[in-house]
Amino acid sequence: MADLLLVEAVNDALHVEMERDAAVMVIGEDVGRLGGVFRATAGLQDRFGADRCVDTPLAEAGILGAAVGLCMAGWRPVCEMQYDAFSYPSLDQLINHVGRYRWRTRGKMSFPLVVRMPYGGGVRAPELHDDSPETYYVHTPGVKVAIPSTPADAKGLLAAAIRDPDPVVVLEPKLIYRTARGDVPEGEHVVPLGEARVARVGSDATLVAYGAMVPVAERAADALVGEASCEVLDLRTLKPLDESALLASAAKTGRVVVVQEAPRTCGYGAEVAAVLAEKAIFDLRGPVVRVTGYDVPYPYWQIEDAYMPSVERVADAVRRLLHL
Amino acid sequence: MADLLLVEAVNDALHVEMERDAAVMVIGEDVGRLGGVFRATAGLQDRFGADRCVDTPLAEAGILGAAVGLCMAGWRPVCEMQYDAFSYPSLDQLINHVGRYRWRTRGKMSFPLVVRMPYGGGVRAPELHDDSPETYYVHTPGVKVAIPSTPADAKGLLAAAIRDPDPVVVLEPKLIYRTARGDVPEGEHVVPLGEARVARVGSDATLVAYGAMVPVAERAADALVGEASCEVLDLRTLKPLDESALLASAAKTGRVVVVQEAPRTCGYGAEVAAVLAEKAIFDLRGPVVRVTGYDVPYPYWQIEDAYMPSVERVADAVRRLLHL
Amino acid sequence: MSQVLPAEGGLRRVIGDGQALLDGEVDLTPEQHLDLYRGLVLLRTYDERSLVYHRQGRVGTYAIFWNHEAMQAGSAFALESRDWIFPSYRESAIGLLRGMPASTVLSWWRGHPAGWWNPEDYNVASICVPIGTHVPHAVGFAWGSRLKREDRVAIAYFGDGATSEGSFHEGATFAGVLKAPVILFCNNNQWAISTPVAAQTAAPTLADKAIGYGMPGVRVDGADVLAVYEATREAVARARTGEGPTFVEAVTYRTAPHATADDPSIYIDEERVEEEKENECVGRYERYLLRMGVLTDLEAEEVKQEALELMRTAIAEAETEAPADVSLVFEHALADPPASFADDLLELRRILGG
Amino acid sequence: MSQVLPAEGGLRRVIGDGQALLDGEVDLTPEQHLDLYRGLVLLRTYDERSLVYHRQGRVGTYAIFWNHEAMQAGSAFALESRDWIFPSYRESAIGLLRGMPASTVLSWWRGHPAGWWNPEDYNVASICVPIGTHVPHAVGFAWGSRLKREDRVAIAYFGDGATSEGSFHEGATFAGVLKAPVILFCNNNQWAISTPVAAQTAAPTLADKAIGYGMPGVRVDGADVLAVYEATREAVARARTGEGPTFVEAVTYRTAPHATADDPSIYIDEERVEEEKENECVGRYERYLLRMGVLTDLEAEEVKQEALELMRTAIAEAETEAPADVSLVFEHALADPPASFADDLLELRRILGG
Ligand SMILES: Cc1ncc(C[n+]2csc(CCOP(=O)(O)OP(=O)(O)O)c2C)c(N)n1
Ligand SMILES: Cc1ncc(C[n+]2csc(CCOP(=O)(O)OP(=O)(O)O)c2C)c(N)n1
Ligand SMILES: [Mg+2]
Ligand SMILES: [Mg+2]
Repeated sequence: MADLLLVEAVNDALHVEMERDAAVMVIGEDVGRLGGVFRATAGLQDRFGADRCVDTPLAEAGILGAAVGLCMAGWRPVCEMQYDAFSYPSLDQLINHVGRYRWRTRGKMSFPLVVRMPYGGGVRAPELHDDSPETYYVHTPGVKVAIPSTPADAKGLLAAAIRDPDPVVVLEPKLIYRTARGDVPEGEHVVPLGEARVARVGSDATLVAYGAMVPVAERAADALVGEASCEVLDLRTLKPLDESALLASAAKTGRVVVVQEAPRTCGYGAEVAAVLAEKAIFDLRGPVVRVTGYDVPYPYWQIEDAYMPSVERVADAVRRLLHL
Repeated sequence: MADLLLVEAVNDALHVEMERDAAVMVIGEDVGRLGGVFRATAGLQDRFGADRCVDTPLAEAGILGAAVGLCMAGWRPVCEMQYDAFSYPSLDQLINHVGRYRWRTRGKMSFPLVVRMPYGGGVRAPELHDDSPETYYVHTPGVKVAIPSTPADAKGLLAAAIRDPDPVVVLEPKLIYRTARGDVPEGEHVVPLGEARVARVGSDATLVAYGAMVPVAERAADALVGEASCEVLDLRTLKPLDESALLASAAKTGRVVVVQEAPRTCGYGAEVAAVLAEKAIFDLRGPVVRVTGYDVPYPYWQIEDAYMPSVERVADAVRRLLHL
Repeated sequence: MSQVLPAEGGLRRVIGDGQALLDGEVDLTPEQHLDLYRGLVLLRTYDERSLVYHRQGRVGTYAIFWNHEAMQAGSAFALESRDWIFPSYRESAIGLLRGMPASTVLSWWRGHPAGWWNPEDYNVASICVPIGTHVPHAVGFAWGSRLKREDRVAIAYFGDGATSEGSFHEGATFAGVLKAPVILFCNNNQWAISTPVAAQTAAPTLADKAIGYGMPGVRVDGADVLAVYEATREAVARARTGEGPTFVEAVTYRTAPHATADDPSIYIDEERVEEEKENECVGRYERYLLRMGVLTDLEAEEVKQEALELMRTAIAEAETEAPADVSLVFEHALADPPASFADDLLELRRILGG
Repeated sequence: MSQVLPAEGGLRRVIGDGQALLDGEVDLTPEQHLDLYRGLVLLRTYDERSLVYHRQGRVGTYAIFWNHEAMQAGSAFALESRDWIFPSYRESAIGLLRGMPASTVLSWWRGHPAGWWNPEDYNVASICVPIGTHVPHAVGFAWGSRLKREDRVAIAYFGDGATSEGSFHEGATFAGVLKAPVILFCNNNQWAISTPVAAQTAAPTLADKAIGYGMPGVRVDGADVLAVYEATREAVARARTGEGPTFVEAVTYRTAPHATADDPSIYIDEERVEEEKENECVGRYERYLLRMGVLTDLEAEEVKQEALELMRTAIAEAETEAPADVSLVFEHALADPPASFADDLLELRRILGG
């Protein structure tokens, strides 16, 4: 076990996986010489050479499009998008090619690429360094989506993504890159995609969260001690969703609050609520409450805390649910 | 009243609105000389000149990006994306600029642009002419989304979109471009954004649909006559959602089936289900059932009918709901 | 020894007109010429029959490539079979030159899953529908192959309109910087559906774009299969020796509708179309070969009959494909599909069965 | 009469070094020179103070533009006030040259809503953060203005790295075809964060990209404010007379970190940085003006003190802005916000209040 920050765990995963499999390469803006603007790829170019950790031109569609071709040539490219909102130029490649190419070859060719990026708000940054774009990724057929909330999962989910035969988007909560710290298994460590984690056991309400919202949910659960016993479910993988874990917790508590930073409408919380409305309706003792970002452009950073789901908002939602 | 096909109603709206307001212009690939690959813009260049109906280079981000600048110069551009899946290169402009620029000017400048495109499947076309991309648009703050299902609404919603001070995406169901025919008011005709339409009154179950799924829902309601009285709610505007119409119908029937062509996960049906799970949970007598496209690349057209929500699938969902 | 001649507008040319315009030559044996001719005729026959099949309702919407055959066959002839081809819809049948059954391509246009192939079987990538988006694929493939020290060149085909797309630009930028062994082959048929190339770009020529990517740009008469071959051969040689990418602009004029659904009479110059038809690429090469004594009328007729026969068999094969099963809706999207797919299929079968 | 001289690497130059390298001249009155100098000093002072404020925790992350001032002030000086400026984050303070209060820009970097302005007040568009995506905005604006027969030119500023983005390409393509009265002004500081321009593109120069868009490309010494002015003036003249867009490549070298969070020591050539600092643009112009007798040391000192005073007032103003109210989260996104926003705000206030 090593005691690592979340971003260090990402870096560790890349080292271990590149060591393990010579077909893994890292490409992106400033990932090489600089080691990434968050240092997530630091040391890789020195260790594995400039052919396996490549500084690309400033062109996100080019990065992801080239990655498709790299897969066809036998590589397993891990693409870094420098920030959430700068991944949008690559959505076209993602939707029209990355998610469809295996299908197009009738399953004969694999596209084992990974797109990873720091995402999310709360970091006091200029505009467009704060987005939570998971909906765009989750809605797209043919790609999987994972979001870690702990250093161990950041390593394990990224390793799983790299080993997966299909394209996986890994969103890394930049807000806790350097505040989430914890034990991380050394060497190879894989957290299978599609398995949620019960971060805290409880009986009165389930708080469903992922990424940087997991610590918020946990702190809300703390704040509610004495009032309500909250289960915190860290989804870890948004697609495929661990439906049985979700349904089991909902069946147990009968009350669900979903927390998401992204704008509300058609956010991932809607999918969670829809699954519950479809498959757990008779278990629910009250509404499924969404605590989310709002349907507005991510705000000026001096007031960003009012936009982000807070411990208070989550706790308030639980209290409302309990008193219905 | 004129008896028009849906695509003719689109064309009519463009004529009327360009006549009414000299600031309205149409830009896009092949919209001018040819009048669009579906003839939606036929006659506009002859009538209003090549400066107001412009054939652009083949570059969707360029089209939408230029439209942002055109707004700043005082124009109200209506951008055609030639097909659904070819709008993805413009998502970056949409998410990072179109939806945020008014906010960036602190409300001082308006971006009254429209993005319209034929969308959806069932038309026996080669790959990528079949997508239902509404989630990508609906999830994006700062833009509204409308989808007509009748010729009158195709005209009225497009007119409303053109007059709206904010950016509006209008998705036109190409499957029924030339099969939906009906009375369309002549001259100016506006259907306000944000108002759903009860396409059929019923009491046992509500079928929520939009676009080409409205006739499917209607036919399912027909098929169920004698078994169940189905209300069909045509949302018309997905954002803003007419929540009161949705909640009123759900309160009345207690059973809701949402129909959407798009892939299921994080589709618009999830949003509808989430709103119900949050605000109508005590009205619901059973699960909210989603009848949707699947989480796969849109299939080979010889089997596309198996992918598209069918009358049978919708009717089956209602029967299951009734017998719970 | 090859002799490539300058042509009007600075286009490279080899084939003359049998009169004032002299013939050049390229370094091909008579057998190679016949091979190339066979490819050309095969593509022509595929195209002409497809249009008929479309009218008969036997294939769906179809993107006609009549008079684009020289660009496709000439350039592909300069490749080794280990080199990869990245076609657009306009080159849908280019796999035929690699031994792909015509029934496969027909099935693609018929919307039947049998039309989707394994690219590794022919070293031909999937048909790319969204304009220009496969350019970075070809570049990534070429780059990746070079990194693996594999001697494989890639060629991406796209149209004049495609050069306006951001994905073309980003792909070309990558190609230049990475010195990827790739040929960016632009079929400049002077139209993107109804949009003439003059409304597409203000660049003097499309080949002028090449310098912006740090690669050479060459212009060639796209209806001259030998000039196309020769220009591509040079580009392939550069790629193989590590000199990086080349942009080839092959100029022709679209003489057919954009696709079966299109009516170009609204926008096209019909006179120019007629002129171009006169000078279409298959006849031009055929007359060249006849002049050179490499081909006889009889042989030409045989080649055409063979191609026709192949198409007759192909359409029969395509039409006797078993109807696709609905289970295919759920297959191949993911290596390891979620359990929900099986449930969805079960439900679907129940409903369809009932 | 202007006298523009060729410089090393074919860059246009006006200002000499007071020794072997002779001075040229441009057609500006002494008052105009002083105006331009004042702008240059204002930007320099804004930048240097901002870095101090950042270190003091008074502004957030900040993109330093030290030694980019000549590109910004020189080009903006060639515009009329009715012309529109489309800045990137690197030109965050360019509005100062249009009378925008420095407190506004400081507020932007402080993440306070007071930092967001109405573009129509200064004819300066919002700061564009996503690279290259404002190029089509400037083009659309210029095109739209021309369609309205309004004599307004637009200028878009972007970096060397931006030229790799699809949005730059698409915007430039539109500009060329539409003959939009726009100047595409490329600040080639030779770095995109840690990526050198040689890893960005294989084009011999960035200006070589211009021909691909059918527009002239000029290269100018970006640390020579007069050469920048002169090149932009020509471009503006072309734009006004309907000749269309121009690509201006202004070459300099980034001497500061990309932004406050960056540590360039890992990747940059420190010697080259020191060299460039010696020859930085404000001092270069100042020495020129002193040589020409247009400026005295005393006047220069006064100009600098004025700018310092302005910044002192500005930061005080920015810091005394009332804290933003949370209601602003819901404002300005839509002209006609949905009822749910009011509900959300009410709920939020209840929770924050409690
Ligand atoms: C991204 C994208 N936008 C639009 C389309 C629709 N479309 C299909 S073909 C075509 C014109 C292409 O012209 P060109 O690149 O010159 O190729 P050609 O068809 O002439 O071979 C267009 C606009 C598309 N397929 N993809
Ligand atoms: C679309 C997009 N991708 C990535 C980034 C992150 N980023 C910010 S500045 C920068 C480098 C820009 O370099 P250049 O265009 O040369 O401009 P300079 O900063 O040197 O002025 C990058 C990659 C971004 N802002 N937008
Ligand atoms: Mg073309
Ligand atoms: Mg730079």
